[in-house]
Amino acid sequence: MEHLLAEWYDIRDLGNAVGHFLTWVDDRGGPSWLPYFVSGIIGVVAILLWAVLSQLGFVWIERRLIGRIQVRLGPNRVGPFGLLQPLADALKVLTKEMITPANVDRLLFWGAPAVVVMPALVVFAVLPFGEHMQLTDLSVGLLFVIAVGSVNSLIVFTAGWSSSNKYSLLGAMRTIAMLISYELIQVLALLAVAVYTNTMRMGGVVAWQDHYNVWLIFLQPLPVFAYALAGAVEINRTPTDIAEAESEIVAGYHTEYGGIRWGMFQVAEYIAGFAIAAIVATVYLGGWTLFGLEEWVPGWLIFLGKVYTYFFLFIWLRGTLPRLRIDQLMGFAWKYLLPLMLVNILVSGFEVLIWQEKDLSAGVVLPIFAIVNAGLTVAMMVGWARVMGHTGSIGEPRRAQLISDVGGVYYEPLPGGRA
Amino acid sequence: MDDTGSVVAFWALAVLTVGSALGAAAVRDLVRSVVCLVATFVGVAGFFVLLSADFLAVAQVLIYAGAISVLMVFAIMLTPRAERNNAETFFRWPALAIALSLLGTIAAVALTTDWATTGQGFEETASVIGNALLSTYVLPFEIASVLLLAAMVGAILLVQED
Amino acid sequence: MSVNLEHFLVLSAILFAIGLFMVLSKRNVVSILIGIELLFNAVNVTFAAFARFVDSETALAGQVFVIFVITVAAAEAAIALALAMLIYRNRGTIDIDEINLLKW
Amino acid sequence: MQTEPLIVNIGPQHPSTHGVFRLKLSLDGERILDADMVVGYLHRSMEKLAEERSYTQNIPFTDRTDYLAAMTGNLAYCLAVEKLLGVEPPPRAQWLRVIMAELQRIASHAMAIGTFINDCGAWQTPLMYMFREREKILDLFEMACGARLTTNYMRIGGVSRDIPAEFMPRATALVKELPDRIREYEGMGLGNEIVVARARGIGVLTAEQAINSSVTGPMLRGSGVAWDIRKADPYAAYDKVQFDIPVGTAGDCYDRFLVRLEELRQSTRILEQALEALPEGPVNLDLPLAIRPPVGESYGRIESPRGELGFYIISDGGPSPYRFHIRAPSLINLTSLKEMSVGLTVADAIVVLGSVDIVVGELDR
Repeated sequence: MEHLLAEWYDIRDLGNAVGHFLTWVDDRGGPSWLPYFVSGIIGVVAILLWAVLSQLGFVWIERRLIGRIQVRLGPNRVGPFGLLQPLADALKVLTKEMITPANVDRLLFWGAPAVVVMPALVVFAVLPFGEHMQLTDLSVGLLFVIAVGSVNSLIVFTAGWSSSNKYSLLGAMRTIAMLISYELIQVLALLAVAVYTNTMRMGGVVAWQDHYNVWLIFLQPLPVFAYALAGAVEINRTPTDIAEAESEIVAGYHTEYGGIRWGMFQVAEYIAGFAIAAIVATVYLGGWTLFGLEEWVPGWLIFLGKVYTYFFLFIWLRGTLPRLRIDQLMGFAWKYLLPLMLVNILVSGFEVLIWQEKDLSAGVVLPIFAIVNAGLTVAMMVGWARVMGHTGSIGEPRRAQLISDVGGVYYEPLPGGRA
Repeated sequence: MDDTGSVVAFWALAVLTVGSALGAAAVRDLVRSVVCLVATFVGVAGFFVLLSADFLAVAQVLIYAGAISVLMVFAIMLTPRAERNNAETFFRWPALAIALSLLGTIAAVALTTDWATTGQGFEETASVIGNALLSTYVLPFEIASVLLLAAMVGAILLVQED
Repeated sequence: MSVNLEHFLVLSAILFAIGLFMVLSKRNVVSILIGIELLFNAVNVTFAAFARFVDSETALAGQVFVIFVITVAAAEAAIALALAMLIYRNRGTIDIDEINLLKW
Repeated sequence: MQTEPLIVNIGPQHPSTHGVFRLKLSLDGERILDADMVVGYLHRSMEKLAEERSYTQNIPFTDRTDYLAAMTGNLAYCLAVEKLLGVEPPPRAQWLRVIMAELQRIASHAMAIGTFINDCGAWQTPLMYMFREREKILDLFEMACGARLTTNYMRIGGVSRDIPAEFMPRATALVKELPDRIREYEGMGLGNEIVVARARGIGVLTAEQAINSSVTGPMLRGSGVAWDIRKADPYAAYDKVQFDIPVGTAGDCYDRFLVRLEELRQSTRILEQALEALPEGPVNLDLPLAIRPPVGESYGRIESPRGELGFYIISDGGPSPYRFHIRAPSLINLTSLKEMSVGLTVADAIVVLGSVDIVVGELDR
């Protein structure tokens, strides 16, 4: 490790400082496992701190931004510009009573919020914040993030089931149904990435993008879209916040939770949101690299910039879009996205095959692939939508008919029994 | 495998896995039993990591903890509350005896055999497994895919209403 | 202190015994399925342990086999739970003591 | 397979029931087998209370039935009593009534559209936009009568007081900017694929069903029946203004939404004409506060934002009504809820409920 390290004060990669500290620890003697242990602790504490601080920050940012979107001010009373609002919120949540309703399965009801943050946090273990700022570069990192996400669904289900509340139960069932569907989409999206980069290491994916100086979003436009949607499904953000649809099932699986237990779900949702944003930033947006700028600007700042920019999208969507119905969302996954993703993997495989067999130079083929894939994505999305019989809202009337006399009946049933 | 980390991890995982497996067998409520089962699956995934089979570990979490247990939860949810117990039949004590004797036998065999062991772990398993699946084991691989398809069609047919 | 093949073998034997106990003694079909999954997992750990520890030409064959086991387990779980649903639908119970049409 | 339906109570405390209304759904999974509405959680016995008070004292009750459209409530009641008395308010009062009623219609429809998109799952944004215009209208009400929500502005024989001098410029400015705002709302709702997907083909009420269940207002017009009391039985100064009746064709939530949007435009059109035509003169007949109408009965009806709002009053010649009955459009529109929502999913039921646009204060008087 040492030969890669720059000086400890080189903050372009905080891994340098940690590495030097570890060598220092190692030089002092002591058992061989100590540096591993210490580095693990440092990594975990750093990720925890970062996650919690980002979350606090984004509570304020989200509320202000949504306020801005909704032509109002947002929190502006606690501290300058309402900056202390997240702390006030946190204090409120901490001091509220945690109600345990009668007839709940107590063990599971208490257990679920205790572990719900874990899967979201564990994802960060394989994500590189910088060249050396990665807890572990698992050789199956791409699959790991999906596997961990799938555990989340089970915890959410446990929470909903143990509440012995019908809204919670509906929310829990919805979560499970959606997550099973969209897990498939996630796998297919990241599989296409593995086909291209020939590795499942997160570090490897970033290195590949750095090496060819291209972000995978240009080569894989469809999977980015699919993964973004699947991510929104996983973290229950509009337009896919079906599992905790406020207007339908009150708060879904966490209807019965109050106080800090509810807070844990909220924290988990935020951190899972950061995790999705970080995965997209790493896999599709070049991670901590930015076309050579990482030589000058700390890579972790670039990475965080990308993560936050992507998270901003979530906020924007939340302020803008209504919610889909669950059968629409599931139908979209199975009937629409799944075939397209399969085609996409085939196409990616062919492209990689051509690239390798013909031994072409990357500078030539990658732009061609990018254009081909972009064109193909648009063609497939529009074409398949047409095949599925979707004409969009273009055919729908935009104005009611205007009648000047009373008494007439202008009723016509919708064509094709679209009820 | 004699570094302290591995040893500590092994024992911790052993406690988690065996404890939750016992829990799955012992708790009265079926949903809790499934939750225990998930903990067991996660523990086994941990063992896979220890055995430098990280692809298996992830597949384990993805398929067992993520899919099979969800399937079980669904099956439990679709049956009424009265059917959600985890009780034994009269066969409890004989079953316990059989299980314990089998455990004894396997343990005795395992401990007395002189295994030709090596200390080497694997570096990158995913790509090697992938290559093996599509070269040496391509026939089983295809059979497995047909099996999955058949299972899928079969499951749909079985539960189809009238 | 170290961890050897024997540790893993004994551990998987324990898992196997628990699974076997559940399969043999449980009343509920879903409980029996839980037992079967424990059996599969015990076997998988054994496979992976052999692949890791035993000196062999084709060391990763054990891991490949685990993949197949997982595949079969997924198929098995789907079918078995569908069967359980079917039994429940036809017989109104998933208690194996009550499911005795083949008994005479 | 023996299954039993899952009974889910939407309400009485629920984010989307717009008050304390309870919807009892029998579900098979997410599909609705039966929808049962339980009303009465907000019953305040107004109809009985009104029999103990004088005719003028009853006007505040009409604020509190449909609290999102207090002006139209006042108007309907005053019309009924004026019919009983056989009096006609002065022209300025008639025009002021039109102005107030149309402002109220815009405010109420804005709320309806906003909450409808909210029920489709939007995170408050449309509602906040709608509130922007609604606030301006409420400011105008405050100018005219000092109250924003429960206005108590109409009087038997006119309105309670003349509008202040600063009312007209503010109102004219508002009417000028409204078409732009309405275009904005239209983009927010109709330009949004998800709203269309959630509302199109959901909660279909055929023209026949609508007529059979006495549905009125935007719901009836959404089902393709061109019916508007402002044209069919003109009151106040509605016979002197030009406007059209927007009708839908399919009778689904989307068409009801379209009708409400278009009604915003038509109300703006009426407001333009009314602000232009507002004559000078007295605003009230200056009837005594304690009136004793002759023995008889009368039914005053208007087109409230929710449909036909009628007040049926029987007088025995005494100082207070012998019988006081409100034909509340919310309640009668809601009776078709079961027809509209059986077979849909829980999520749809909420959208259907949103498209009915109930006000619980009117549901249970």
